Amino acid sequence: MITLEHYLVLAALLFSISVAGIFLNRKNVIVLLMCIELMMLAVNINFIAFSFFLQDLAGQVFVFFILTVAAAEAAIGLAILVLLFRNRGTINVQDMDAMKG
Amino acid sequence: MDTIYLLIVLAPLFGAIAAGLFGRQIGRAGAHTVTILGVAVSFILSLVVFWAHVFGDAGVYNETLYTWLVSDGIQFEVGFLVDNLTAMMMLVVTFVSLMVHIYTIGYMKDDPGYQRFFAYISLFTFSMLMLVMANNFMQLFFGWEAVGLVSYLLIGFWYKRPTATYANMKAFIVNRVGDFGFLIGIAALVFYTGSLNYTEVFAEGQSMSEATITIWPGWTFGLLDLALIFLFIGAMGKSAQVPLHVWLPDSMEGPTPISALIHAATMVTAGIFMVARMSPLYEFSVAALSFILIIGAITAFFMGLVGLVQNDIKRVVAYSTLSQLGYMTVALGASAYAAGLFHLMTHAFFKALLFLAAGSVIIAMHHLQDMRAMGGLRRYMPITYVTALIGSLALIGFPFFSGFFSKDAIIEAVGYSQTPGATFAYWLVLAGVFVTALYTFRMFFMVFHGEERYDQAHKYMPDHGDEHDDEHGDDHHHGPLQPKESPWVVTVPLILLAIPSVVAGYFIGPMLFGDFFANSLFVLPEQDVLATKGESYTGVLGFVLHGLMLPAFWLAMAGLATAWYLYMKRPELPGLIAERLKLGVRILEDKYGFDRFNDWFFAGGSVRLGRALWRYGDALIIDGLLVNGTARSIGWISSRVRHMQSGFLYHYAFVMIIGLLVLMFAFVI
Amino acid sequence: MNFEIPNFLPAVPEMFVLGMACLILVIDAFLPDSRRDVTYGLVQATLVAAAGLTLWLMGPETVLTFSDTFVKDPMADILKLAVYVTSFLVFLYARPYLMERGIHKGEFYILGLFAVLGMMIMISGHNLLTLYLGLELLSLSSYALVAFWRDNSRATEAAMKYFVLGALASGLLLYGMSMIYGMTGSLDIAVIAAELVAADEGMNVPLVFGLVFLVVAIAFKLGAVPFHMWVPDVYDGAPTAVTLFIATAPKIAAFAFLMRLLVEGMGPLHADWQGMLIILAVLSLAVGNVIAIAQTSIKRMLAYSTIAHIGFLFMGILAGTDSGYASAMFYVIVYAITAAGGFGMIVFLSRKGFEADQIDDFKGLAKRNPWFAFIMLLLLFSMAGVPPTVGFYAKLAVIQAAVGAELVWLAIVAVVFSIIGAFYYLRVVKMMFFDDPQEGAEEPVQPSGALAAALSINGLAVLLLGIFPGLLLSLTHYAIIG
Amino acid sequence: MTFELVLFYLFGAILLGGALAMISVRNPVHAALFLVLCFVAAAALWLMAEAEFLGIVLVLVYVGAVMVLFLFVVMMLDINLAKLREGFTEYLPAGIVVALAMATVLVLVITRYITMDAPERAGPEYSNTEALGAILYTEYVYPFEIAAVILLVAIIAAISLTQRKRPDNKSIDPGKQMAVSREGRVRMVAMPSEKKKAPRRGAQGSGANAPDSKDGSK
Repeated sequence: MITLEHYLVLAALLFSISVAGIFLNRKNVIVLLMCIELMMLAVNINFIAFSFFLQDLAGQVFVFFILTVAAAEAAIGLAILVLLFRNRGTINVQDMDAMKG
Repeated sequence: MDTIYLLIVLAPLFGAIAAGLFGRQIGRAGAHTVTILGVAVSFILSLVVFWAHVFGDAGVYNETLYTWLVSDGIQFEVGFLVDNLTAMMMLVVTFVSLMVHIYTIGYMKDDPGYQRFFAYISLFTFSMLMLVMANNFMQLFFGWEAVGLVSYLLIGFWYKRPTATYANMKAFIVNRVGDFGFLIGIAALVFYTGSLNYTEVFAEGQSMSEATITIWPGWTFGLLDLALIFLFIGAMGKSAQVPLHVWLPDSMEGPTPISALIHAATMVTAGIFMVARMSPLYEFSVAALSFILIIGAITAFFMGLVGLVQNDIKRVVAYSTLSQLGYMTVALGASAYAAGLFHLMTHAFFKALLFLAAGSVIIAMHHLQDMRAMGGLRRYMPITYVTALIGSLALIGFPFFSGFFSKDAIIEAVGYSQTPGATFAYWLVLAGVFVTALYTFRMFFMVFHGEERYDQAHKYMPDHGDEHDDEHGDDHHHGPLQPKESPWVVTVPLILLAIPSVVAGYFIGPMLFGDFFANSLFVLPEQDVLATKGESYTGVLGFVLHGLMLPAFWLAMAGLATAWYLYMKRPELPGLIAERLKLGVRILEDKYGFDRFNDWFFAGGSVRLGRALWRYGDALIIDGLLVNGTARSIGWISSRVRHMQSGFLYHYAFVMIIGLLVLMFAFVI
Repeated sequence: MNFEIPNFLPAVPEMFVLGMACLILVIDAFLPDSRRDVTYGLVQATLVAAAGLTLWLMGPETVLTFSDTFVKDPMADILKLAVYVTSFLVFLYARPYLMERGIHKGEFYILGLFAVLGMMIMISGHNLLTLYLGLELLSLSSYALVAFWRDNSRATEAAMKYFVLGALASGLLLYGMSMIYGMTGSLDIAVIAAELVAADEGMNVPLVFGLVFLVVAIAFKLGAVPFHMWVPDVYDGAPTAVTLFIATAPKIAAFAFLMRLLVEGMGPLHADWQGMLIILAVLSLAVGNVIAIAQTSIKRMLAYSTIAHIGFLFMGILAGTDSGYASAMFYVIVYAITAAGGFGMIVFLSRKGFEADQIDDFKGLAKRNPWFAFIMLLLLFSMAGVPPTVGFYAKLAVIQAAVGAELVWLAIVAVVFSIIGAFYYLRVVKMMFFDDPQEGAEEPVQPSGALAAALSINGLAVLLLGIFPGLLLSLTHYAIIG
Repeated sequence: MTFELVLFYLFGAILLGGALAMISVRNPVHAALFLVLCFVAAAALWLMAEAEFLGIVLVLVYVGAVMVLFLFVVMMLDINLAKLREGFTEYLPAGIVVALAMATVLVLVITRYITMDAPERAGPEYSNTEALGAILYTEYVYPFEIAAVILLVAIIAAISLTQRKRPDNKSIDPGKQMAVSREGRVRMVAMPSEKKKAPRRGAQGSGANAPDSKDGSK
């Protein structure tokens, strides 16, 4: 029998992995964007699990919109990435330190 | 009416802002046009208000327009209280101010700070109006301080002169002493009544007189006595009463129009006005009244004496102002508030006139102020001469001139007064009349009559004439001076001021013995000396005829005659007398040593104390450890901590996650 | 299936702004570069008309519509008006800056207008979903705006940082929302609040667990320590015109977001989020004020000052009383107006090739143009909280709120740090009035056009609101308490 | 252990494994592919939770469009792969500690405090898509419109940020070519008629001075 905990723990682990990915990755901005996608996925699993166990469709609707927003976010993120590459010739995260202090 | 009152106050403020902030854009002509227009609007409306209140049936206006903030139940408000007293003050202030504005066009025409000057005097008018129209202590204090601020700016107007900056520092510091007392006084009243509003505070007058306050075990004072004496200390600062008078003569360092506007006609009267406004409180405190009476009497007589030995034309007028302020104060102390205010009004006119006439003379003498280099100006400056004569006669209290009525009323009122110290005051003010006449005509004769002494002019040129060299060119100072009558912008105000200097006295009937001040002043029946006097009042003519029999008139005549004898008939005599009375003259020239004492004790003492505190307290502990210490350590921390902001995205994300974890550990687990 | 056509009336301003944004988008596509002012004019006209609509619809009652996902109440009205005003100022200030740098493009205004729409949605959100979508609409527009100067490498870097951290924050927000949803079974703010009241002890932990995520996301949006790291870099790197935008109106929207989520939704958990906000407030006050001292760039300095201001804002909210919320609302509106003026002044002084974003660039401003030095002085005084500027009242009000909540120690901490903070504001004042201009920058500043007039009005407004704080105070009071 | 649970563990393991692989592989193309794997596994899990529509959407829209976009960008940008992996292990311990701490807290709260009874499974006549559609356009019409606006903003932003005129672009604006007038091209210069030698040079160069056909960008 799959319980709510199963889903939530799975989502929590996924969430932790994506967080770790964000600050482990020091080189490639694209992977950062992917980590964010992963995080959204974790949240979505949460919502779907709750939705199922509450027998309430609102959670699924929320996921629907998260997917929409995540797609839009990816588009903008990639656009900025392209700009970054054009301006700098690199997408190395460690090179992004023109502003500090 | 709200709109009119607001307009009266705001029109000069608008002028001040326009001339002050946009002086360069609107130019000289623009600056004086806009400020004069502002003050003229104010004046005309004041006239309307005066008419409505005095002749019309406009009742007392007492409204709060705006609540600024409420703290601990005490309302801080802006509001106007307009009754006959206010209406009169508004009229006097705006009229004299308007005259001075016009006069300034001529007097300051070569000054580089032209626009600044107009901005200041308009700002001053605004402040003074705020002061007189206040219906609460906060606004009164605002006006009080604003007036002080402007006067400080104006005394130091020629800020390149060391004497001017010294004078303005002095005015500032002395006024601070007074203001400190003033603030304590207000605080005491608020402490008891919990309100800043006049009406509410006045309503407590009777009950407050029974309250006491223990400052030290065993030292118990009447709360009201204490509060009122402190308030009066504020008035002493503003209205230049001994011993806080020292700033006023020095303030003559400012341009002459200022001396006329501020240090003769309006600002110095703020103290007198304030005490009169507070009459519902002062009436219940005999101690405060007595204190006022004695201080006033001392000022009236002893400051007049100093005027005898001054050679600077403006300083003579300045000391006469001190002395006349003393008279007003004496009237207040004798519960003859109306007489004090009446003298305030007449004095405003003739003293402004005298100052402006002095200014006119100074213009003619190319900014030379020493009377020893003048003489015989009568021939060159007929208008100035006549108007100055009118002013002088009014000042000494010559019959039918305004000063006669007001001064006589005061002297008689003091005679009737039962306030402790009244007898002492009576003799002093009486003697003061002789002194007044003597120094006034000493000045008058030295300036306008006698031989022409312009060839000695260079001897008396002030040291600080330097910047004028630049402005006028050198040619004036070589060869004998050729005085000539001043331009119309100077003489017209003189003439306009001369008229009320004569006729203002005829209002004595309604103002002193009628019900003019019925709605603004409060006098206990048993202390109402003017009512006693009023019983025998039959009219202006009767008053004059009665006055001719009194000693005051004869003393004035004697003073005039002495002046004529000493300075016209036997000009060598004064020198001889001075030889004989060396010590007396020394004392007078030293102005009783107030300045010296202040310099040594307060200034020097505080400098010494300050230096010690600075060296050990400030430099070592506060600066070294506290201020610079903390500043340095914060700066150090800052320069360290900012490296936390490394610029690296993963560090930022890391910090966020750590923050999240910390919150989670703190609140969830 | 019973579905009623919703009441569209309360959402008329939103629909109008959306319609106009689409219309302007189309019009702009057909305009030549030289006619970009048409776009500008249309956008400003839209803001004015939207303000008119909001005023027309204004009323004291709370109206819910769109199946309770949308709310219109006095707070929404007032905050929307504040957003229109600040956005209007921002576009006004931004135009000359963009023109001088050859980036006067329609996208700036259109994205800006969409961001305004996002803020309006946030302000009127009454459902976790609408709040989230409004936030994302605002955020996505902001990311694009920051990157919008395409050839500027600093701006691109700032955009990337902003984007990644912002996405992380919205991930956290969503995780929190999913927890709240799971525990209460609803996305509706009012239902959540009701469920929280009814919830038994056992549910408390997972609720607070979700709450932490929400607080973190809100703190990120507002820029509270330790979720502030993006603020200085983004403010610094973005073109000043964009900094101007993201530093002002979005804070008002974020305040509304906070009010809807924490106060209206999670109100019953006040005791828990109060503790979190206290930590964030103290950290923000400390870090913001202290690091600002070491800055040499005025944009960074203002960024840290923003962080410190957020600390003050939190103080009003965490008090948990209506007057506390009103004071926080007062604070945020005052902050937006003052910050608009402050960044506007940087725009005003900058020229093509010269950004005027160093503190040294303000040296001797009084000699170059005394009037604008005075205006800047007013703005800085307001930020520092010097009476009689309005900033003083704002600080006073939130400190009073904290004292009212018996957090005297917090009030003292706030005062101490605001004194430390006054130092760096006054340093700029000192430089403006007592230092000589930098070499090569001695020429007087010539005021020009609408920008100069608007800046003057903005600066004087800070003073006038300080002398007459009653109007704004009563408005915020009306918005919160009714 | 039921068959359902086995499936859950299987897909869960694929999901987590894919995620771990994604954050640790060297090549961003591989990372993207691992992410696709994660999505597919997650879609399977969603199907098990009666979210059929979303599961399908995740694969169709997300994997089909968004991930393709990722791959497209990765391949478009010419990135030096060798340099991108340096220093991964250096920060690994810190990363693992934080991730573990995070995971511990999350799992602790979830396992200790959150339980819900499993609901009845819906019968075969239940259509998840229909149910979603019924509320999406009624109850959630307002968020739906906002989502549309968000997509519009994304389009505007993506276009305005990435579309550019290349400085080395040599394309010609036909409109300008068509609008050329004789006056813009030829300048008649009045020259005094010279004596024999001077050849007619006056008209040379005048064509180059006229507004030319070079592109006006930047």
